[in-house]
Amino acid sequence: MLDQLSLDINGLTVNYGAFVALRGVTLTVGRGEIVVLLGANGAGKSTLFRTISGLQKPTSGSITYGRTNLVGLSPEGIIRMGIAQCPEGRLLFPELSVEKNLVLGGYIHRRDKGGVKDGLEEVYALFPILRDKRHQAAGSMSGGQQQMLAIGRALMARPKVLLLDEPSLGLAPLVVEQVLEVVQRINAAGTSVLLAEQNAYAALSIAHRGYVLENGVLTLEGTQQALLGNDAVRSAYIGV
Amino acid sequence: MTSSPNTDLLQVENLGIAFGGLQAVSGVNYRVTPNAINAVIGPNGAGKSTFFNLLSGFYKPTSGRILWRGQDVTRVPAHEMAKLGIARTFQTTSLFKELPIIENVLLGTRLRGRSGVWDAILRTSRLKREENEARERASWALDFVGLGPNDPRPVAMLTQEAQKRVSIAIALATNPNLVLLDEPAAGINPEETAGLTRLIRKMTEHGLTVLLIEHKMNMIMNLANHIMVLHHGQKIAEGTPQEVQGDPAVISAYLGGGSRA
Amino acid sequence: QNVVNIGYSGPLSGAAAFYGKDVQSGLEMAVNEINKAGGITVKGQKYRLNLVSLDDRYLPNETATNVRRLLQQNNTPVIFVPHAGGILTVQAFNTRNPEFLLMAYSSDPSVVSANNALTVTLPPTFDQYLAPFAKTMMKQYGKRLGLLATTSAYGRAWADAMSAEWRKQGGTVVGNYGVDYNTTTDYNPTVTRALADKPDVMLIGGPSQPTALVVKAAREQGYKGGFMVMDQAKFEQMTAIASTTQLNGSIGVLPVGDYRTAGAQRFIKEYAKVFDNKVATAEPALNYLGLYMVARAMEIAGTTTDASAIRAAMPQAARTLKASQQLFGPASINERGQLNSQLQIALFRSGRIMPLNANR
Amino acid sequence: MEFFLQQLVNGVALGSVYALVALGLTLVYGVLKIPNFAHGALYMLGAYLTFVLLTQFGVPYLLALILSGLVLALLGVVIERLVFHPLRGQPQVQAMIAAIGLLFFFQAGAQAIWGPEFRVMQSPFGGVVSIAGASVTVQRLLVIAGAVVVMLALYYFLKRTVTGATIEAMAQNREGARLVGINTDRVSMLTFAISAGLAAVAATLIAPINLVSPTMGDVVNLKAFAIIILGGMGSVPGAIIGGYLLALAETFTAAYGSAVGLSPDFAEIIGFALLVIVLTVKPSGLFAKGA
Amino acid sequence: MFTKTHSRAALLVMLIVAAVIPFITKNAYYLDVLIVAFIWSIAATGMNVLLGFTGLLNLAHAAFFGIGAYAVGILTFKQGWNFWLALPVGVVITAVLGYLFGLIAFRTRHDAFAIFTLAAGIIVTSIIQRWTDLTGGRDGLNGVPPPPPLLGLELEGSSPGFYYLALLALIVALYVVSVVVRSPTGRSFVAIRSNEDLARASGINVYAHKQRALMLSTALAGLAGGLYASYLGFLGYAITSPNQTFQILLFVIVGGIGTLTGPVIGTFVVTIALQFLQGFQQYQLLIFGPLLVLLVLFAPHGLMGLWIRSTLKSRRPRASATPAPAGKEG
Ligand SMILES: Nc1ncnc2c1ncn2[C@@H]1O[C@H](COP(=O)(O)OP(=O)(O)OP(=O)(O)O)[C@@H](O)[C@H]1O
Ligand SMILES: Nc1ncnc2c1ncn2[C@@H]1O[C@H](COP(=O)(O)OP(=O)(O)OP(=O)(O)O)[C@@H](O)[C@H]1O
Ligand SMILES: [Mg+2]
Ligand SMILES: [Mg+2]
Repeated sequence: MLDQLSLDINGLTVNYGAFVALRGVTLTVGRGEIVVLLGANGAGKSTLFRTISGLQKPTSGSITYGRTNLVGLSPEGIIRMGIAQCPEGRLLFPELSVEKNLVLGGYIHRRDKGGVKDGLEEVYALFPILRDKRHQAAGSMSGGQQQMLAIGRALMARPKVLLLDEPSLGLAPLVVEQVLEVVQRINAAGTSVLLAEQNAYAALSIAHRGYVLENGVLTLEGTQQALLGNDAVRSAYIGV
Repeated sequence: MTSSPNTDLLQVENLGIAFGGLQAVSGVNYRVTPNAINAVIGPNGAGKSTFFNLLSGFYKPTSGRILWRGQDVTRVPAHEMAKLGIARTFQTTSLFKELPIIENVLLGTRLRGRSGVWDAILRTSRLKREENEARERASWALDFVGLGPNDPRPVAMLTQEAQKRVSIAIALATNPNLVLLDEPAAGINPEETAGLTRLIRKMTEHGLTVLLIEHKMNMIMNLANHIMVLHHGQKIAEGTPQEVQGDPAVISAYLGGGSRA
Repeated sequence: QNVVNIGYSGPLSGAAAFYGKDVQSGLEMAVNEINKAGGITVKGQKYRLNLVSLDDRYLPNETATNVRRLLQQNNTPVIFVPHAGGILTVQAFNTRNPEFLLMAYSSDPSVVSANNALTVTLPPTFDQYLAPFAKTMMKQYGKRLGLLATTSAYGRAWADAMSAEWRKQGGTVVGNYGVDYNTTTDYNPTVTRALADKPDVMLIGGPSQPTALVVKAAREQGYKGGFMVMDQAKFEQMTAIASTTQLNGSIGVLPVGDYRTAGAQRFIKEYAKVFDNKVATAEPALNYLGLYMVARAMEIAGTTTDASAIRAAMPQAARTLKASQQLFGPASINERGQLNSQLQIALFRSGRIMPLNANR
Repeated sequence: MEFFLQQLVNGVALGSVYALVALGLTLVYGVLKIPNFAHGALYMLGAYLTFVLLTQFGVPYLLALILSGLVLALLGVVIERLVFHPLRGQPQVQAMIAAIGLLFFFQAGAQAIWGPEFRVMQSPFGGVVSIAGASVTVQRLLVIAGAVVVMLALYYFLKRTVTGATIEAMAQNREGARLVGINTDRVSMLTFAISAGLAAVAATLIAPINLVSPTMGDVVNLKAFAIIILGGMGSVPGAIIGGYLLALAETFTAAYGSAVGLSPDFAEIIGFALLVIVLTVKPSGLFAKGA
Repeated sequence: MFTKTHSRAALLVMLIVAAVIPFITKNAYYLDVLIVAFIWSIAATGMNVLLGFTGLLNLAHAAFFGIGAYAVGILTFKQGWNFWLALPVGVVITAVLGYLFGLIAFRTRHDAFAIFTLAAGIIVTSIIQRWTDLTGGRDGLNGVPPPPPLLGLELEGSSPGFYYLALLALIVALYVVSVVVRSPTGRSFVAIRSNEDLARASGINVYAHKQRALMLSTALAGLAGGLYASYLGFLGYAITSPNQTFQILLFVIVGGIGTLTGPVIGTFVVTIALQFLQGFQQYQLLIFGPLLVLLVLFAPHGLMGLWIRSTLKSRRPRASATPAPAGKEG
């Protein structure tokens, strides 16, 4: 875990035109942590993720990874720093085979042929269904299968920080369980994780810490225990 | 609830479809319980959405029959199915993105209209009558789902939850008997899910029949009267939530042992 | 100083631009020469000529618009149009207010048969070539004729007329394989097909360069017979593509440079000088001639505006052109408004072009 | 037999050129979703460039072929940057109009520089060889061989290299491609470069058989569109097979059409007739992927 | 809402200006340019019904324009019919052929549809080229008679009479399109453009509505073609070619796709711009080409889009990138 650094977001503000999607968000993903980001629809979770990955330019604020400022870097540059994302909506390559999707997930390591191969084996071990369907076009798989592929593709980049934007969306309960287990395993192997979830209980149960985002503003921050015990969190995100 | 042939709404016999080599749905026999909340669950890729696409006329089955009120509707095209009284929503929220709410819902009323190009050119009374009826129906549907008609923004700018409600309103505007909802609660939070649950209950209170795909087990187990479980395109179980929940085949294929969901 | 505007509407862009530019060059050269020599003198007044050119992309509707523009904005008493569609469209209104003289450059017979009172047609109709072409070639190569002309209206008419003439002289037509010389990517398939009928003589023709490609393709496939080259194609341009050996045995129109008249020789030299060594063909030559006749007719009629009077003076203008302006020999204009420019036919033989006398 | 063979060679040579042009178009159209109506103009510019290299600089033919391909590739990059890149995300018709604007510009530009008249490009491979009784020009053999080499190379590049896969990946999901670290701007440029380069190579190969003029690309362009639809959009093998299919259909219509009452000039539209028939029977094209 | 009243006002001003022009000038060239622009405006409006409102790019549009032109030309010239009978019959013929065309064309979707129509258009052109007995083939038809005088008004050539006839036809076309796109039928067109699957699920017979849109579109093309034939007096196959379709497409896009007045404005702007550029002769496209590119780069929604956007900006700080489709009511 020596090459682990922390991801620090400071006073981040993001606008869509005149609309302020994020306002002064400050948040940290420490080395080796699993951090959960809770928030209702439209709270700005995906916006935050997109901004970290360089798909969206912030209006102000900073994002630093170790000593490097990520603001202004291209998405390519950011993924090279070791920050990979499994995005909302999956953004797969629907007409390419499952395996090609995964291989492209390892695009930044393309010179390391053996490494990419090992990565493939690891992903197939995590999601055996992907191995069965590896020659099928990604777009013709079911929603859940595609979600697994999207996670697998992000893992192929061998990230140091993994951003997971609602990975359980549309997944069967059994698979949600698997996915969260996988997240824990990845984390145990040394990857920090920032996880956005609607499924707050499940997410908090594997997380170290968490934040609550409402209308673009961070309103709450705490450890797993603190958040699980918080009444507001319980009523808004866990359900009774 | 007993179902005699004339109270039957929708029934399928030996329904199946194959994509190339893949049998996405196969040999499914199923009868929708009228005026109740019916659910279809199953692992990802089980064939649930495909099953809906068959029922709503989007896919043509490669085997079996679909009966609507006792009549064979297996080959009826999608828009005719809607006219018969089967409305649906899509797994990824599907809307007329650049149009405002009211226009979206008005389009749902279109199937009851008979007016055409000439009515428009000649401004016939039929056109005006239909237009009024359509607006009434649309505002009823919006009211039903709890939205106001006056938001001029394109629906693409609304929240996920509002978009889901709009898509249900479009379905309701077609004046259906049976509503197929494909994962209506995906991507919305527990609070909103509760609201949606209430909305679905209200639909059956109004005499509608609901057929629902969902992965949120809390919701399904609370809401559904009857559940069918699909796995690899085949029906592996069917019954009340209690029955299904305890079925070992369902547990091993879908629910798993944990309680995180 | 007084100025007379002369109008021109032709294709200056698009696929037919090379043709429109050729015509325009001829007109431009005449205008420049006349102006350099002090312009024209009408009723004692000196006038300078000014050519106003508009692009119609070969589209009749654009021609109509252009012509109205020339009339309204430029008061042109005379307008040159070099394609049948445009000419026919314009003939619908050139005799009405405001009248103007239409200088038509098209060998399409319907231009002449329209009997338009204010049209002068510059090129000869192609029928004068039929009999001598057929006679010469049948005698030298044999009786089997294959048709491989371009599919334009002009090309079809040519092919039909030649078939009739050929049969009349006792030959047989063994195949008709018209192709569009403007759009075809590769002539080989059609040439191969046409050769499979074993023709002795082939009728070919369209724009010069594609026509030369057809010659080349046929020779490369071992064809030994003769070619009758329609008048649209010019030997002087074809030689840039097909070798003289390949061209041997072709009959066609005598290149402008091969007329021994002083006018032709001077024209060729001047044209090459002005237009960067471009080869002058009958296109610029006849339009050059046409413009000189217009200028002369204005002087004779004593008006630069009255189209009817200018038209009436045209026959006399043709007769009284200076020798240096008579390119092909003494020109005349017949009662149907057609220029007889005395074009001659020629045979390619042993790498040389030999004039033949076309007139019966 | 000799006749048949002769026609077969004719058809295969023409098909090679069609396939190369269609390949470039299918990359940009199928992959970047840009209906590049200026593709035929790039083809035309490629021919002029070779013409200039041959006649004014005395560059040998094969070298001119490569140079012309490279310069056009560069031009492809320039138009991608200046025109199509900024239009990203706009409806397709916008790109189509921009492409038509480019077409006008290039055509008028070529006419302004080189004049409207036909130009002749002499190839050093002027000979004729006899194969089983059919006489075939060496240039035609060169067309076939050149096209096959280029196509094999391209196929290998697209299907077997990761860089090739990035082209397809970006086509299907630009943001997804950026998220895995693909520089999508570079891939767009690369796609245009390959496309324009292919057009130039095709034009250079065919020009000695035909003529060079500002409008020489028009017909080929329309046919290339027919080919890529016939072959299934964006499909590389589809474009190749479609190209040969169309050329053979044209050739054999010219050769045997008269037996069934089709005049040879029908060959020029047989492709479009074929397209209409194919799409009537199979609306997604001959080799469309999926259902 | 304001865009609607604005465009109504703009339309009214344009109409008044158009109506008085023949009183200001008798210049046959100006009238000619305007008449031709009126005629192409009708054709562009027809293309817009399909492209702008229904989302279907029919690249055989000029072929239908040509069919209308040849129908009226042949009926009046060869059959001796009266223009006033031949014109509506020509429109009906075009619409019926449009319907038959749709039977096959709508089996395809998206890009395949566009290219299918392109190919079909090329075939129509070549049929017209080859069916010499009927169409005059490559020679074309010369001598299509002008409409007979009406109420003592001369309708020949670039006369004020024909000017008003063309203007009236354009007004009728715009009226029809404006009421249809606002009607449930027109709304269904927009639904198809926006989301075909959802339209289907909502019970809209997508195929039937595409057919209606196509018939309306081709009928307008036929009307424009019929006027063109009797205006010009000469018919050649070139007017049916893909190049003409692209030109009409240009009109629609320059003006603004999916707006009522956009295609008309586009037609006028392009036509007049091209007349101005005539002075550059063969260099005109050297200027026009880049102008087009600049237009789509900086006014991607056409001139109307530019205008709507600027009015939106002045009303609301957050302008949306897409112009409101005219098919909707506020
Ligand atoms: N491209 C955009 N243009 C304008 N507004 C946008 C855009 N993308 C998102 N928004 C708005 O920004 C806000 C935050 O959106 P975001 O997608 O980040 O929320 P989220 O928390 O991820 O929600 P969800 O749970 O639905 O995924 C929402 O109100 C949304 O409507
Ligand atoms: N059009 C199609 N072509 C080929 N295969 C398809 C097609 N549609 C669905 N499939 C396949 O059919 C199977 C069932 O898919 P379906 O979308 O019905 O699953 P689902 O039960 O809805 O899953 P999820 O819960 O993940 O949405 C999957 O394996 C999928 O890959
Ligand atoms: Mg989100
Ligand atoms: Mg599904």
